[in-house]
Amino acid sequence: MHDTESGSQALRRNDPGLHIPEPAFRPGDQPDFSGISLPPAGAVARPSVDIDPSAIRELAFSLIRVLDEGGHARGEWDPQLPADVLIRGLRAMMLTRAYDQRMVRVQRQGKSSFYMKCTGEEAVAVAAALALRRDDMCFPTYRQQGLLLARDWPLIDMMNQVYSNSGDRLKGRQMPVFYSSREAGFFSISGNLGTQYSQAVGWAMASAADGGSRIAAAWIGDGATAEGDFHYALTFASVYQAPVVLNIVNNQWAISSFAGIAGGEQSTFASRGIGFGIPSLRVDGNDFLAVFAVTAWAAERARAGLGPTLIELFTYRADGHSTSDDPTRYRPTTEPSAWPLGDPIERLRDHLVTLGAWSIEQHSTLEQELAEAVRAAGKEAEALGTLKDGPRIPAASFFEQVYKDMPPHLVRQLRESGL
Amino acid sequence: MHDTESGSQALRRNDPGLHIPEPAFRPGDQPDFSGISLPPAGAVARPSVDIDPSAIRELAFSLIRVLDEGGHARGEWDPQLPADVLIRGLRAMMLTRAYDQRMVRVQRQGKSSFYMKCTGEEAVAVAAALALRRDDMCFPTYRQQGLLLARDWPLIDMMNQVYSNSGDRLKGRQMPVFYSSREAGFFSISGNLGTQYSQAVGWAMASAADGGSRIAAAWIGDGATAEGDFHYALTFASVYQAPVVLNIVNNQWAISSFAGIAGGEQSTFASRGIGFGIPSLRVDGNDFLAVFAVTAWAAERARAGLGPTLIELFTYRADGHSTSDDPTRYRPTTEPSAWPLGDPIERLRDHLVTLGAWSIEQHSTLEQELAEAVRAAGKEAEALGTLKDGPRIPAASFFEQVYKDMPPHLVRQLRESGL
Amino acid sequence: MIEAINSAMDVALTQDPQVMVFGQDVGYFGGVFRATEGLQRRHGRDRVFDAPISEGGIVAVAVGMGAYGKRPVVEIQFADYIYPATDQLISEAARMRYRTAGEWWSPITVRSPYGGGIFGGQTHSQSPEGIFTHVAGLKTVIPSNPYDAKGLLVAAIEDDDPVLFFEPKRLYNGPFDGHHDRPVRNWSGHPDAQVPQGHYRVELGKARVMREGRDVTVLAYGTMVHVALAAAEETGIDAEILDLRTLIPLDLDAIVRSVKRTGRCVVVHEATRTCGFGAELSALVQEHCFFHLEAPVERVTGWDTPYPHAFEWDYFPGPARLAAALRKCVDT
Amino acid sequence: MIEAINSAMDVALTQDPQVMVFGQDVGYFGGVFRATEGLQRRHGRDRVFDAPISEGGIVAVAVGMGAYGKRPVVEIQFADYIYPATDQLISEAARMRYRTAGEWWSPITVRSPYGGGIFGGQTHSQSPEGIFTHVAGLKTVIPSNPYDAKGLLVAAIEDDDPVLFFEPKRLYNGPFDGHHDRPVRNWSGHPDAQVPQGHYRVELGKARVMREGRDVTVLAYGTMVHVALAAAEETGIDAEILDLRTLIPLDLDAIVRSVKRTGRCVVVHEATRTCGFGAELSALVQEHCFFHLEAPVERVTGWDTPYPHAFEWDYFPGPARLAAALRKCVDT
Ligand SMILES: Cc1ncc(C[n+]2csc(CCOP(=O)(O)OP(=O)(O)O)c2C)c(N)n1
Ligand SMILES: Cc1ncc(C[n+]2csc(CCOP(=O)(O)OP(=O)(O)O)c2C)c(N)n1
Ligand SMILES: [Mg+2]
Ligand SMILES: [Mg+2]
Repeated sequence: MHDTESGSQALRRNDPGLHIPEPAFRPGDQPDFSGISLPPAGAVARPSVDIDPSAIRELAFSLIRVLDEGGHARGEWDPQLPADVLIRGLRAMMLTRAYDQRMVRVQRQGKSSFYMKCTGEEAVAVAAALALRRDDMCFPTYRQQGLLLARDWPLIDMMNQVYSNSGDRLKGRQMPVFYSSREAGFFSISGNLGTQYSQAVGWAMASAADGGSRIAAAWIGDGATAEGDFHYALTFASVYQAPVVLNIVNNQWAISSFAGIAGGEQSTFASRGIGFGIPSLRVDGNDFLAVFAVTAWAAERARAGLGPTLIELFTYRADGHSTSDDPTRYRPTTEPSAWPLGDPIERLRDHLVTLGAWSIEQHSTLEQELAEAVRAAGKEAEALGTLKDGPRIPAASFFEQVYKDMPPHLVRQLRESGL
Repeated sequence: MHDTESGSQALRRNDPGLHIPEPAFRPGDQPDFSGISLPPAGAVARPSVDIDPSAIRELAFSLIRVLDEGGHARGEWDPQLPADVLIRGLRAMMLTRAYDQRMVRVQRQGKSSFYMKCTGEEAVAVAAALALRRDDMCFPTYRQQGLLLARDWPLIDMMNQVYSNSGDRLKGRQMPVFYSSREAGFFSISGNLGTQYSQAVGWAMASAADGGSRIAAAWIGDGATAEGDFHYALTFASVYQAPVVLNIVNNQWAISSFAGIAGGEQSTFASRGIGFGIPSLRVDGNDFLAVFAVTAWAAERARAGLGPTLIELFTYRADGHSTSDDPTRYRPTTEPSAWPLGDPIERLRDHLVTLGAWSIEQHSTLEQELAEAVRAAGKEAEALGTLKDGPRIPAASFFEQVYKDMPPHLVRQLRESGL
Repeated sequence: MIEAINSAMDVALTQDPQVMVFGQDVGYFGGVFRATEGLQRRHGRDRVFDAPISEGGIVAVAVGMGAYGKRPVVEIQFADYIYPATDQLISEAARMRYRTAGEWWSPITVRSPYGGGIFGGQTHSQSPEGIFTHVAGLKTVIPSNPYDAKGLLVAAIEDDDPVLFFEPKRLYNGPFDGHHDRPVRNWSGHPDAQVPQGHYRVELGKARVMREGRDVTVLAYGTMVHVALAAAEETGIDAEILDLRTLIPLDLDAIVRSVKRTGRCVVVHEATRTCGFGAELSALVQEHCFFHLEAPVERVTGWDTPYPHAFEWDYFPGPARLAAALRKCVDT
Repeated sequence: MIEAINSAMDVALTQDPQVMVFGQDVGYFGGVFRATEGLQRRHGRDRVFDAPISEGGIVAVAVGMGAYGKRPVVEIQFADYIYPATDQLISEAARMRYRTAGEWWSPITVRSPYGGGIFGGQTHSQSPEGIFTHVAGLKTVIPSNPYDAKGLLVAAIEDDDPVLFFEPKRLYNGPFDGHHDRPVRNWSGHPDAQVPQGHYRVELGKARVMREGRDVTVLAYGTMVHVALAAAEETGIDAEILDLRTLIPLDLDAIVRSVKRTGRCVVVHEATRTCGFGAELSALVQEHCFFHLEAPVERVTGWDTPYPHAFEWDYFPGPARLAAALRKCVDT
């Protein structure tokens, strides 16, 4: 990962041949992140939303943090949220984690084909969801299930998708976790990395053309920033000053490749925005308050017609890439626990406790409650079938909606299929 | 075009709807570039080649200039070239212009299908060619014919290509100006914008892997920076620290679209490199000395294993996009002459005169000499045929080299064709 | 024909406020082929505008606008430059309705000049339709005359599925029949060049019989329709010539009806042969008309090479090549 | 089969210092399907390495390396993700030799797992070969067993033209015949799984007769070869089964020889039907064997829809569907 001091440790070549970036630690190594210099919480100033982007380029090399080690909120970026909002956020993050846990378990039982957790990254989606309006349009990747949960989308609807069962609104067509919910302002997740990023800009352009106040927000992984769509998104957002919040979730890993393989060794991901004149912020992605604050800042800019903002969420993928992955093959088992920016749920919990608005007892009660809610929803969903057993949508349905109306050749093929 | 003061005039939105960039002047307007603040020649310091890229980000927003209005070379970037090298450069630029003029004329006569000039941009290619080694590999666009001429590539070979005649090494397969010369280290020009940029990085990676000292240089237009290949090039160059000089020729126009449609309104093109930790320089592209100096600086970095450099050449497309274009439809007729950075040939000529190494008489003698050389080569080439008349390569040849060996289906088709 | 295309967009922009038109050089300038001339002036800068040189971005942004509720019409300056947009077309636009079970869709139209005949060499002459006709979820339309061009383009824009609209650039200014050595003809006076001013549609998915005949069926589209007409006239062979107009969805009924009657079929296109759309046509004809066929289905196509600049007329499947195929087919 | 593919790259890296292997997760990790396992350790970090998630960039950089004189072998993690590389493949790699009249060429190999059968849904199951077989200048190779996989991959790497090497991912670990409800078999003991350690090549452009027969010719490749063998066995129909192995250049002679003998032909692939490679095969067969054909050429293919996650086995052209087509064909 890139040093947070503006590029001062950008790697200098020493090998005579081709430079191949390598992560700091591999299996067997003792991970030690003490070399990363993290600015203290509260250290970074909060500019006004209409500041000239060229005046705040340094924000792309810094790290906006609000919650300090003692659980206190510090500095100008503190969004000063009422406790009930914080608890809503905490709850949504905890629900996300509980949901992830169960969905991995049922996958292991063979009831679904696949699953992807967002463990350690819950604040990225949940804090953003609370900072955006309910009708702002989200263009997520597969690791922002927290958006749906923070928008109170029914668990069972998500589970039905994961199970491809008879209740699956997507009719069993998509792999697990490729949710879509127009009602929740949650755009259909694509299997092709990056495509949603540039689409979000188009959506935002359309909203601007309508003079509307709805804005778009998009997420992309550190790894996927190398795709052309990332470049298209920044280019079009800059040219047309689209009202869009462009988030980069730098969780340090892209399956087995560390962020250096996406260019994270030579500069920060946030700094990609500088060349487009897009205000670019770097934020502690495990700090609920900081994520909320920068999202709100960016959303305000967008809504005021001041154009796009790029946000790098500096976080850590605490678990495997997916149920198909075994991260111990390429990084030390202890790396997640050595990660210096902590766990977003614990950090917000501690903050609430420090505020006197929450207790450890309340926390574990809620934990149980959520686990129970997930279990109950799971049962309901399984009654509608799983990939393995139970009711299914009629197979013939998969010939539908290739086009609005079924064209003659598909009518013929459906007949031929005997379905 | 973007103001050269670091972003201070970056356009702020005022329209409530979608922001559509518009150039400052349209046909009928009186172009007035007095608003552009140009740093005086010699004002920008020259860092050592091994400087940390993060220490020189401002160079992406400045403008490196050497030749002042009086024809004197100023400041640290003055490459202090001996007069004979300057005269070589002047000669190559003048030859390029003379060549362009004739090739447009023969196109108008119907002897070829198409042509593209580089009028006003001759320094971009010629100064670079002289600053690079002869065996460095160039990945040009269609407006760097000056590279070939500066490398003393035979005029007649280029003309044969333009005519698609019996002497055309490319066997009449390519449209005019899509030259290719392995011997001259001039990579095959692609009709698909941008593709050469990322290929150049691959070539440079290969050279680095071999521990070789050959470097690559690539050119792309301001408009084409919006393509994915631009992003791929910067990403891979940064990740693998490839020995490549990445040039952006910002000639203010992409056919009828001004640079603002490529994102030039919100930031400089040079600044695109900052987000990749690539040293990024902005240079007066009509200043032969400045272009030479920055290219030499970048080449030295690359050869020393210090990685890529991005260079924005700030210039002006003084003529139409191609013989198919009529620029008076979208910009004032007087815009080229109002352009404040002058003509690269005149500026170098005046410098040489100021140095006492050249005279107006010598200049016009050389001009005539070159026109004559072009005419002579043209006659020779036309004797080998033009698109309209004269000898041709056998048509059957166009079935060859689709693959290394002709596969059975092409053998069948060739037979079927009766050619 | 270029005026008809312009008029289609003009009508669409006028009737539906959700229509937006953009692409390289399409705004102030009106497009390098003048297809969008005057549209920005008439409909405003935020409905007709220039786009960056980024075909992938153009289509991506159109998909996003479509998700919002717009009806984007984008221009890819030459079909040869559509490849950077392949991912957004195939992985996104084509599958949006399907993968969301109808929650979202991509009502976008991608216009692009295709085909040779203007000495454009390998990067200004391609006919890539066969790549996209393989993709479930995309529609592909290719007009052959001004009347159809306008009616089909209006229908394409109004269609709620993504439509690729390939325009035979060699037909922009006249009905070119492949006789490149004869004087250039323009559209004036041509019966299919009577283009009504206002709104009309030519339904997608319907072929048109351009010439009735009994000896052999010719399946053509775009420029090749005119080549086919010329070849029929010059050979005196009584060919039935179908202008397919829409490749996907295909009017198979019309094809089968004709081939069952003639018992012979020649397929013609400018694209390279192998895996071109002609392969599909040939396969379909033999699947559906096998016992009526008296000779193998012939394919007359561009050769399996890039389009060679100087040998354009050796590459182009002109009337002579088609005539030879017709003769061979009817003589079998 | 995955070990055979690994071995091919190992051999190539060992024998030719110009070979470089890269792609997403292929370095330290050894690839998500383990195809490059151990190669970085054995051949060094600057010859086997991870690449950014940028298929366009990966192929672009490979083209540039090829121009330099390297012989790059790149992995596209799933064939479904090849589309961002379309432009570099079609406009650049495929035409480099042609447009430079031999000054430069693209000796690159693009490996990519393709096909369904692993519940990968629409973005981990596609078979896009038909898009690339339309492109003059590209070669396309698809192995069906470990022995061929190694020999063909070595040949592809050593080939001086750009080769797309699609690997049937469902065959990586065993000879899958479409009977998804039966116990999974692995390759051990299979005659085509005896893979010699060292260097050998299986020549590109040569089909292999997997089963001789008199009743009908089945043209298959990849996973479908095994489905075809199963269908022949289960129906008792004496089918001659050809494993095409290389789609471009195609071994048309072998096809024509067989079909002329059997008089019947069924084409099978997993890709969507319309404009799939089967269309070309069908067209070629009827062009070259018209007077020997006693029934229409049948196509058994994936349906013209995206690959539906939960209905994988209704989509997959398994032995039952092939059997029905065989019966229909021989009964005609
Ligand atoms: C176009 C494309 N290429 C490759 C893949 C395979 N793939 C799926 S996820 C992934 C890693 C993505 O990493 P990152 O963007 O950092 O997101 P994260 O998984 O860390 O959230 C890869 C390579 C894909 N889905 N799409
Ligand atoms: C991929 C692609 N898209 C579009 C075009 C059509 N086209 C040719 S040149 C050009 C303008 C390029 O402008 P710029 O990059 O600024 O270069 P300049 O002509 O100014 O040197 C366009 C749009 C193309 N050749 N390739
Ligand atoms: Mg990541
Ligand atoms: Mg330009």
